[in-house]
Amino acid sequence: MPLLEIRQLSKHFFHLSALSHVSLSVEPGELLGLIGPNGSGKTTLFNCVTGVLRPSRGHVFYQGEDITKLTADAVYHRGISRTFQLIQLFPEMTVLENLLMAAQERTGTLFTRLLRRDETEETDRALKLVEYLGLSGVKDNLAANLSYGQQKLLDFGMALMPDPQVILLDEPMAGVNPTMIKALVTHIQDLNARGYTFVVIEHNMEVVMSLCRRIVVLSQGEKIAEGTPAEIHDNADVMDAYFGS
Amino acid sequence: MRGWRALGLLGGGAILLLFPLFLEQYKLYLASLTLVYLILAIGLNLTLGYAGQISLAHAGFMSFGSYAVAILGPLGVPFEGGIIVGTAIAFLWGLVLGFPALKVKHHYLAMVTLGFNIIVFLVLRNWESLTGGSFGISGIGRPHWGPLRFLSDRAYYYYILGWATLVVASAYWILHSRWGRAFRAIRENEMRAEVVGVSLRNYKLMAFAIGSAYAGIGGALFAPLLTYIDPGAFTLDRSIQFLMMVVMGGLGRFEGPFIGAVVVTLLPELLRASEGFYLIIFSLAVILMMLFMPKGLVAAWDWMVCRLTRRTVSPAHPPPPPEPAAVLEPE
Amino acid sequence: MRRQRILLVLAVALVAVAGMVLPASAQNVKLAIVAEITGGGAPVGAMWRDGVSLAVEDINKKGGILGRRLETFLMDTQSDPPTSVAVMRRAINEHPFAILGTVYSSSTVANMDIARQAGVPQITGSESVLITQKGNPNIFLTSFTQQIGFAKLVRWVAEDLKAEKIALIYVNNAFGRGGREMFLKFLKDRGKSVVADLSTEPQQADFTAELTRVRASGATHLMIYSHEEENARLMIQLRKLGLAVEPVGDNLCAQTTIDPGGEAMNGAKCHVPMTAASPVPSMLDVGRRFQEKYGRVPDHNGFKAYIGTHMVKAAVERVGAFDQAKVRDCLHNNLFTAAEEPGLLMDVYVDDKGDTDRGSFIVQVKNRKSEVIKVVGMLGGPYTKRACR
Amino acid sequence: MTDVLQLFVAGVSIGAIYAMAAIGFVLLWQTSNTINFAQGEFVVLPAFLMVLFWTVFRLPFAAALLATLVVSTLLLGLLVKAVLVERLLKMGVLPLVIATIGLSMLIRYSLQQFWTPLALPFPALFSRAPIRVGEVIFTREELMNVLFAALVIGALQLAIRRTKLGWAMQAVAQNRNLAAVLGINVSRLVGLTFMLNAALTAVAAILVAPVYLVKYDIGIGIGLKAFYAAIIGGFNQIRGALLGGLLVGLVETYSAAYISNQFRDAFALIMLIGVLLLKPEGLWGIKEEWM
Repeated sequence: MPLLEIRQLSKHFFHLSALSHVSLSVEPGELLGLIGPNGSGKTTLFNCVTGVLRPSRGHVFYQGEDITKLTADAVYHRGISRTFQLIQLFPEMTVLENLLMAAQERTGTLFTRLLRRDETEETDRALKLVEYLGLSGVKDNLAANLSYGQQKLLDFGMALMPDPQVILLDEPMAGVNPTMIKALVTHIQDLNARGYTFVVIEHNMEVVMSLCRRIVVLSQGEKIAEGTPAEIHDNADVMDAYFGS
Repeated sequence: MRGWRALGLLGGGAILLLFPLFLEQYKLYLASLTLVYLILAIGLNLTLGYAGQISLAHAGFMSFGSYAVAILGPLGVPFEGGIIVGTAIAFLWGLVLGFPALKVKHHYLAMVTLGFNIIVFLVLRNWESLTGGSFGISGIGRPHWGPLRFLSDRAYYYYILGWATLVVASAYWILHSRWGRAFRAIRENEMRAEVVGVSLRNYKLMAFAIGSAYAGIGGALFAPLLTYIDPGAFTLDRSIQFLMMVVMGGLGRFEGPFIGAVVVTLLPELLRASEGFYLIIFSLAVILMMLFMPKGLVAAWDWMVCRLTRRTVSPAHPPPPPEPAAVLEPE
Repeated sequence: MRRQRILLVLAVALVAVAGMVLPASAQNVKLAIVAEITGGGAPVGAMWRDGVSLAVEDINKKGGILGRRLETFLMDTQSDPPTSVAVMRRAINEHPFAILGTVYSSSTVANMDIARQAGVPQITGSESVLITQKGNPNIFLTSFTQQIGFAKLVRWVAEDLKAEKIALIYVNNAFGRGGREMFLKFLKDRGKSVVADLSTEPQQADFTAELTRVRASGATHLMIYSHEEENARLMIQLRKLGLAVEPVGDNLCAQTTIDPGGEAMNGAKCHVPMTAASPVPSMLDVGRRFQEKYGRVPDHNGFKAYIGTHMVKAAVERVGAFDQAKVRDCLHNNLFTAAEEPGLLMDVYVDDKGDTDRGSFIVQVKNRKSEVIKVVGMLGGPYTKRACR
Repeated sequence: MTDVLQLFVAGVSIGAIYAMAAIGFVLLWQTSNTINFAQGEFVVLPAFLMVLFWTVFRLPFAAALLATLVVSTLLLGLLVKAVLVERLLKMGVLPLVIATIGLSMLIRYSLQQFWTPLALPFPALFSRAPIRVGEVIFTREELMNVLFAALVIGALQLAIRRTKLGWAMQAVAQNRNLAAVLGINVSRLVGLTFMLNAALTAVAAILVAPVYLVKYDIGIGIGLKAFYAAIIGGFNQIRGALLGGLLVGLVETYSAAYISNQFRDAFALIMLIGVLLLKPEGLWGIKEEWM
């Protein structure tokens, strides 16, 4: 059984169709790439999966459960976390607080969250993550005061913090310098080896081709190709979609 | 810093406890009124400042507390019983009103709460058998514990001070829990908060209901301070007054309501010479403040603290996050 | 007469001596004006303030009270009851001899206990029954409560107009509601009731719903009791719909209703406690001077303030000393006449609750002006003067 | 039956006034996401200006109207936009809400303090001679109010649908950033709608004044009712203002006549809350989707 399965998903804004009848599945432990030109519906797909947007038609299944109509927080509780193309942080919280925030809802109930004050375990984990991502030096800075690259890393860290099963990365490398890209790629491969499942939207072809074993291509809201990096590389439709005919 | 804070707390506490002994009646009343407004402002700050939900029904919630003590007192219910009933009603109505808050966006929420306040006013006015209608209820009694009576203005000041301390402490306790962090997360980035598992429904309902409950407590203490209430005391105008108070103080800051409550009660005193121009000056001040100090007077407070302790605080206006495309890490 | 003159000379001499001994400020008697200067009550508060100021000026011109000049200070309640309590305490700190205000009854009910505790006599412009019902011996009305006002109004409607089918439209707040209770009560005392009993909102713009119900009730007379602009709007719409009812009221014939109401107001009849168009010469004179000085025709609140200030004067003079307890006592169950103190404008009787009884007027609006068509005597009486020394 | 029709006339004519004031809400919301809590005072100030030019300075009607239009467009349109909105727009909804509340108090209490706390008469523009149709009575004044509101709203709705300016407004309403990318000068457009709003409220003022009379505090009531109307009808469509205004007027009038006088103000509110919960885009609005 696939871990995450998307069936015939469509999304319209007014009369514009952002996604139409997209189907794909993600196997446990996979590292799937999602590519396509600008405006091809990749981010919309993420938004529909994570409950940020409600799809117009179609279904999303997670471990066999239909999660199409769940709100974003319920999707998170199932074990799916994500990052954002346009960085979404809590700007007036510190790096550490951002990370703690990303994990605090994972356990307990509403009322234990008010009553239980101890946070050593979570803080330990956050500190480890901070170190892992190389953010130790800025851990008490406000998120708003970080550099763009640091913000990207923090966003990534927030996705890891709750120890999810599936992580959806939306252009994690965009605007990041090459050294950091290398570090990120290593992080992702490392985590994937430890059993985390990834779906990565990425424009940097080089990175995608080396990182993923399977790639799905969207264009104008439709899935136009799916296969190994080599297959995608040789697919005429994909080249068409990217460079026009 | 910790030492400074403890010293400040001790000093503040000592002042609040001791200075009424030397105050004349008028200033004592102003101090009591400030404390009541403080409780109300803390409630609204929780709802609006921390959880980002605009409420124009605060005076309506306040009325539940006021009428509870005014109606139950003569029936022999102890004063604290009245406070609890009023607060519970405010809390429950806060929950009820919180539900539309989930479905509608900020400005619509302003309308829903505004409508609620007007309806509460109409019910208070028209339900004469319970509330005394437009004539209100007078001779509202003050609390007593056995032989200990809080009848005099000074004694009642201490009674209010007790409740205010309780409210401040409980608000501090809530805001320094995971709840407080979730409230801030919702305010700063609602969508992101939801994606990290924050149940908007639960937290928004709680922020609304707890904020309303504080209004209930404030209302319950307000009624015996005046000894007379009528529906006119709980109109939209008063809700707007609280809104101004919280915004002037500084939204989403713990110090905010303290500053707001003090300023709104003392400003008329400072501007007394202006006679008819008071409201004109006040409204001008509000506009100017939005233009030049949108974070509220707490920004000035931060500046003072910064000067006094010679310590850098986070700037009141964090620089905007850099534009994604333009910024690359230096190599 | 001769004795008075001697007394006067003596008093002046005394004051002159005192003036040399005492610092100048100690001579002056302070009066606190606590009123609605800002906020919704501003029109009312402004009238009240100016009425007191004019009275103080007149009194000082004639040598003050017992030779001491008056001075006033102003406290703004912002039309807000909690603030009125605060400023009342502030006023007491200045040790005034008496307090003049407040006019809003929700404020007066909240703040009158403070003046009582301080023992400073309070003259209020409020007319609500709530104020006299509390048994507060320190509060005095300058005009009669709705209780006395409506007793006189209903007597006129029933006896002079011989109205049988009366409809009532009132504004649904403490003011309108208080009037309604009294109106219904006194009608009931005469074995009558209204054929329609309709509430309206403050600031209501359209009254068609109420007026169609009045029409359906078959009423011949319509009692209108709301605030000035609402009265005016109501009258305009009443004329438009061509309702065949005779409009009667109280503040319906105030100049502040007639001005915005225009032609539609013609024909309205009212029972009013005081009016700038009164046949009493001193009242006309005060009205004229008020208008010269402040640029507007005084309404009943202006007159009330003027008279209230003179009530203090009359009582102090009857006591013969600035003794607050005695003055308070003197102002109960006592008759003060305009002959004795012209500033009272009309004879006034203050009862044991601080409520007043006084003559009043029936006026009719003709050509956008109210004209007195009848002078109504006091409700009770005859009353007698009581010495207070 | 006569009463039902008579009440209908009353509800529609007062509703037309609400509708006129509500258009501005819709306009400002569309281009600048501004909720103008001073909208009521935006109607009151021109009414006072009209009194000044017409009955105090004794200008001829047309000149007075023109002067009122010019002054209020400059004051409430340009000045407010340049001083308040320009700066506050970037800071989110709340500061602007508070600032407009402040502005409403400033206008209200300045008029009270510097002009008069009393109600001023305003001459009727159209004849108040009753016109009888059967038993139902109405006046030319009422007829003109309704016609005027319908005409203005219809014209605006058409203009927004058919003109380039209207197209720009719609684009800004739906996505401000995208609109900027498309080369629309958002700031100028916002300024333009503020001026348009000011001009419209000035016209509304002249219709409102003879009915409400001119007093510093009538704006509170007008502003609230217009707000209800805009939300009930649909905040994102001009035509919504007309529907909302008429509905509020009718509900108010009929409920006062047949259900309860004491709660007359509650019924429109209950309708408002119901609409917000069940159809938040308004009865005649279009569903908006963000992102």
